[in-house]
Amino acid sequence: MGLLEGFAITARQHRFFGGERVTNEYSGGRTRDQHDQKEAKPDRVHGRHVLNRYEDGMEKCIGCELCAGVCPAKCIYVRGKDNDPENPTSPGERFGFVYEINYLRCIHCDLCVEACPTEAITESKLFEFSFTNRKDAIYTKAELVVGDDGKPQQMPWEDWREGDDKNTSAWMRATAPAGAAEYEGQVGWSGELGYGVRAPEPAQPERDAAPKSVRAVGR
Amino acid sequence: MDLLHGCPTGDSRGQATVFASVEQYLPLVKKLADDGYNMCSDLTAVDYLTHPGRALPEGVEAKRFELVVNLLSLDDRKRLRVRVQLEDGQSAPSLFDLYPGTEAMEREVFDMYGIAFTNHPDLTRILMPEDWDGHPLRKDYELGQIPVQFKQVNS
Amino acid sequence: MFALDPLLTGDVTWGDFGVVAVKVGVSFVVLLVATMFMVWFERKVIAGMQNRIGPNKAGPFGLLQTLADGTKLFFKEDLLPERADKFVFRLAPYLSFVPAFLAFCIIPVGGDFSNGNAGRVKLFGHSTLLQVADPPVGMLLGLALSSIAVYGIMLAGWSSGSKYPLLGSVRASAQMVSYEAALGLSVATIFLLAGTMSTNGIVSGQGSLRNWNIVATGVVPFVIFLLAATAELNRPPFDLVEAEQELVGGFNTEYSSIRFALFFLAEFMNTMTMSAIIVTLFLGGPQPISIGSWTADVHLGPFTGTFWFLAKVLVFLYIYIWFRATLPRLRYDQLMDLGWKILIPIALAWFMALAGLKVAQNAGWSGGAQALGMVVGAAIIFACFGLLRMATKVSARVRAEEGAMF
Amino acid sequence: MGLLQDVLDEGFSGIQHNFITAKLEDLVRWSRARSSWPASFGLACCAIEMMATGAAHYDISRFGMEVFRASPRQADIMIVAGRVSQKMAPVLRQVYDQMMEPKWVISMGVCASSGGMFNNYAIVQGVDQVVPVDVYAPGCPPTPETLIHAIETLHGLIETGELLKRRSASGSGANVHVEAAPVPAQPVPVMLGTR
Amino acid sequence: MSLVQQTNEGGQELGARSELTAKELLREVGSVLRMSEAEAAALALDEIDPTTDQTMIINMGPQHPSTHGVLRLMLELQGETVLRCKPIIGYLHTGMEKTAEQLSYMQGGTNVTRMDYLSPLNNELVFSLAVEKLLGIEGDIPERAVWMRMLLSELNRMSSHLLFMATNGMDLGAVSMMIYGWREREQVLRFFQKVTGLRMNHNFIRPGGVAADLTPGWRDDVLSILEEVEPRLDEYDVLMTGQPIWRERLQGVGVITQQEAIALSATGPTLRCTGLPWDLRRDQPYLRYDELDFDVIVGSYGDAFDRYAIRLNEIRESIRIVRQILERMPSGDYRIQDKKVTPPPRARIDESMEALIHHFKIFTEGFKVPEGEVYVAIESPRGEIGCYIVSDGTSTPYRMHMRAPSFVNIQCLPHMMRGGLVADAVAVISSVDPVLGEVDR
Repeated sequence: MGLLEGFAITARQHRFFGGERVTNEYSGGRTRDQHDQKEAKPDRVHGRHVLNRYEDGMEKCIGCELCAGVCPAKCIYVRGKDNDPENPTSPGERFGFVYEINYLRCIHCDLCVEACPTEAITESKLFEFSFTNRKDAIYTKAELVVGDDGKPQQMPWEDWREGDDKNTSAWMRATAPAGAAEYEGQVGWSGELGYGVRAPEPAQPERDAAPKSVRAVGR
Repeated sequence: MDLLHGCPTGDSRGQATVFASVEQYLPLVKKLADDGYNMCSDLTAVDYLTHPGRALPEGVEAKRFELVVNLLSLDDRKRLRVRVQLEDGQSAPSLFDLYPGTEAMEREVFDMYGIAFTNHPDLTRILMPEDWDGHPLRKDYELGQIPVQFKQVNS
Repeated sequence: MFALDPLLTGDVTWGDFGVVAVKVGVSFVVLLVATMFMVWFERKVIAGMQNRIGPNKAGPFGLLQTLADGTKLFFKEDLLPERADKFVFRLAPYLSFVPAFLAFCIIPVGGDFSNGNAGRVKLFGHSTLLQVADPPVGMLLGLALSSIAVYGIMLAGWSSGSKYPLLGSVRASAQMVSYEAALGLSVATIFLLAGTMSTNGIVSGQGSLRNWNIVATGVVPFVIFLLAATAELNRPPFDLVEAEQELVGGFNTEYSSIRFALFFLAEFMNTMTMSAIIVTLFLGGPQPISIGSWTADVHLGPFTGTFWFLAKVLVFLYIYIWFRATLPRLRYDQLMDLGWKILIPIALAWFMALAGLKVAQNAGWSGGAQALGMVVGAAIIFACFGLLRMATKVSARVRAEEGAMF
Repeated sequence: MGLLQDVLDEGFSGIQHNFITAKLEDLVRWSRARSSWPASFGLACCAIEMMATGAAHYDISRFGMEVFRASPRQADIMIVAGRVSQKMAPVLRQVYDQMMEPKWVISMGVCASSGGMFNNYAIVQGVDQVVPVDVYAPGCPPTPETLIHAIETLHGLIETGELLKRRSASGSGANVHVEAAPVPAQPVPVMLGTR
Repeated sequence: MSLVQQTNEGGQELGARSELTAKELLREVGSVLRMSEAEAAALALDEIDPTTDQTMIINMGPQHPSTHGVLRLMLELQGETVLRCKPIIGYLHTGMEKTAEQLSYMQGGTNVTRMDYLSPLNNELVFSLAVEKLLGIEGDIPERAVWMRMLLSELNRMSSHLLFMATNGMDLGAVSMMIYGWREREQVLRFFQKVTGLRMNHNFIRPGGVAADLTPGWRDDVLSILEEVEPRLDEYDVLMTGQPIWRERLQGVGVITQQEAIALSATGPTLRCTGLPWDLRRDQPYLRYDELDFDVIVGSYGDAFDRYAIRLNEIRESIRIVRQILERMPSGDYRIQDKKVTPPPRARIDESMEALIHHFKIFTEGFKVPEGEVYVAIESPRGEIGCYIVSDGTSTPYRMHMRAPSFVNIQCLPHMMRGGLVADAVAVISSVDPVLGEVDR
């Protein structure tokens, strides 16, 4: 009878009757307990930006303003400046002197990352942050640029967990941005990141490999 | 040049187009409705203020506004676009009696471009508040951008 | 057979008075606390049915969630809408809150019903019933109080001075009035069998599983009572009164702070009370499950009955939550149809059939004659049912022709 | 009487802490942080993620927040989820005014916080021009985890007592006038309007 | 002062019946039925005597739990019966068509994807198809990109319809259905997040192809979604479709005839529920839908239940389509190798000055699109979504207009609701499944 069959459906979702609890107990990092953890994020996730440096500490940004130009929300502000020849900030001729991102405007479309010719700006996996005032939301270069160990800086209003700072280069290394199959699996960068570099994704034959296993659905 | 019900036709990237003046507009659409174009899938307008020199077939005089009506024949699976040239301040007849579904679309065009439709049953603003000044999609209407906040601005 | 509380027979001493006071106090506190856990229970169970966790941050397992809700609401700003009828607006929450408590007074929440004890237990040296009061017209009092609760909801909606609450209160009054009848008719079958309206008496008569009224009255009145009670409680799928998707908040849209908390509590308290009434009426209240000579035994002294009572109530609370998790909400006219065209006729027919059977038994008819009477009765009922269906169909057609909805 | 005057001026918070009021205040803060019912103010994309936060995978009910109240009278937190158009702004303010004290606002998503990528005539450039905002959640839309972070940030502020009183509207939407100053030799942050 | 006068706020609102001209009434009740003005005037006075006005005008929205965002409906009620209804929109007007004129074709995806936020990939798809048609490269899109677009848009159709299942259940009071719908949708979103990096508003399908290739192991991911969703749909059937209360609530509610639906330009499930098998995927095929085997689901009564059942079965059809796509996904490029449209390969930037210049040009000013205008329509989960673009030869559209299915379908509401109850109104809104971001743009 149609009226009563539904009761079996709702009841059997319960853990005690063979159902499965799907909730991930992330609780904002305010009260930490053993359950409080983020779900593992896929590599390509667009999160908070970082400004990368070469392994020798030089900044990658050359102040070309491509990211600012391509941003649909116009939330990036860059001003370049000529390097001091004695004490250069970046290996090129110019460097990003002012670099600001307004996170109250950023839509995380990652066009800036695609546009950057030197892979200076990439995105970490961190998306758990919130602000109590507008000032915190405007990140300057001081906050965006990675530390000496190559790891992103952690602001008090951000909730970093294990793995969030890794693979910041994932979106760009996922695939060939030109969409040419022959370039798949090739990074095509002259300089390497110091920390959390992601190996490029494999080329198409591996991507399209036949399914190995399909998880049986617990019901 | 082919004529369809006395109106010049065109072809835009393989899509059939017919050009009508305001006077021809309603009779033309009536005939097209009889021809089997039983659905008006879209009605919109374009303001050609800053792009006057567009390609038009002979005999069609470019005016500031253009009313674009996309008709669809469900039986023949055909689409036809009617383009109507309008001066600023000129009003067009409403298609409401032929296609009641154009009611909201015409209101939207009125709201966004200020093109009035005669015989429209309820020509009021639809998207903007009633007391709004101006018609936002006109080319002479500013986007209304404000500067983005940064801590250190030099622009 | 009046099973009067032995405490109140003879002279009433200060000690007796003290026992009554303790009973009142304890039942007040227990009901309040139980309601709080009921809210928690509902949220947890429904979360479980939806693959979720439910509240778990306030206290261990979120047990104190309702305390947090209550405290927060208590310290929230209160509001009297300008267009409200001030006096009625203030009065309404109490009208729905107080009856919920009072109705609980007549419920035997425990007691020893074995060996003809009729629910008496020894407490502090006094022999007493484990219920606050046992008036001879107990169930009538219960029904009366549950209808008073309607006024709370109705007046709350009416006095708010805005439209959604008004619609909610109109729905409430119609809904409650219609289901009251079905509720009363199904209870009447029990009066017929038990021969008393005293709750204690009704429970005493349900010694073994075969005597439980759910079996003795033939299940149908129980089902009708369950449905009608759900409607009386405004529980889903009959929660039209506060249907959030339709009426925003229904009757309590304009209420905030402690007044809203009272409605909130009253709703859950009513659910508890109604579950308790169902258990009392149909499932033998505090009586243990016993089939023939076998009895499911737990030994908890004077509180054995309470254990059974709570276990049974819990089942019904779960059923109410299950309803909510599973069923879509009925529409207003469907609700009316269900009440007037299905529940009331069936309840009435069943009542008549049982009454006939009782008369036949009293008159000492033979088994064959009883069976024949049943068949004739059934035939008449079916004929009446057919006529009713025809009538509703014809009137539906007429209404459709006239283009009216009702 | 100093105490009386304090109470008359500031209500509960005017009472100096003694062991009763301190405990009571702790209890109130605790309960407000554990049971903040959101008003459903879903507008656009963010509303979808807000509902996803209430769904099984993220389950906002863990914080006692699954009670999305349709009636603003009973709600504590207004989550402005999505872009607020000029036509919607008066409604937003009205709903905010209909909410009872204490009340808090989370501006969810960049469109609500500053207009986001829609820097144009139709969108209010920051809801803090209309209502006082306590927490801003970035992202377009923020993921449910970001929203949970924002909610917990707010709960933290409530529980530590930083946010017990009504905030006055800051009026500091994106429309704040920033003086165009020449870039100094050393970057010095320009202070925006303070609260 | 009567309640009617208090809520009559002028202009866009529903007028009081006593002040109503026959013509206004004609629009509200009789436009599709081709009622004459005299008939409409008679109707105005027929049921209700304006002097003893017993009706009540009630505002549903713009903030109301069941209006799917910020739709505002003014309902004139007599008791609980809806006499007239007027949808008032614009509360989410975002100026996207104006914004589109500022963004280049390459950035445009970020804008259009936010219109119909429940099926962002379909929006990007129609925008990309229109731009490609203007560029004249619609035939040169690599096969893999085409099939990836189909895969993503079908998965998106699934997620959108799953959300409809959830909200429809919620609106009718089935709270668990709400959660179940979201639970399944979450699986699809997680796949999107894996591939595009974002859960919603992806900006992934772009003119010329798609932004990135699929992730390794995508077949497993997609298959596990399908394996999970398919049995769940049977659960929905038990929980909802077979539920007598559910059927009672939806059957015969919000009926629209085929003639009315065509006259009101309704598309998608709103048109198909009347029995007209009109699905652009089959009737005006785009991408490679003509090579796929799928059914167009139609209803026969035109009521809310048909619309529900169509969507439920369209999820099944989408699953069927996705299975076929899984088998046939070709390999190769996934963006057109046209230097003017696609940025050069990263590895070439360091070697070739020309590549660097192309890179800079594309990311600063975008690519130029030849003059012209096109209208391209595809089948989104809600109906025909059309993109009309006028190009003046620069790298930003001169005018971009979206024909939003919800915007048009919402006009059916007054006709569907007339004579129903308030509870039916809720069911009707939810069965049309409008997305307000798309309605107001």
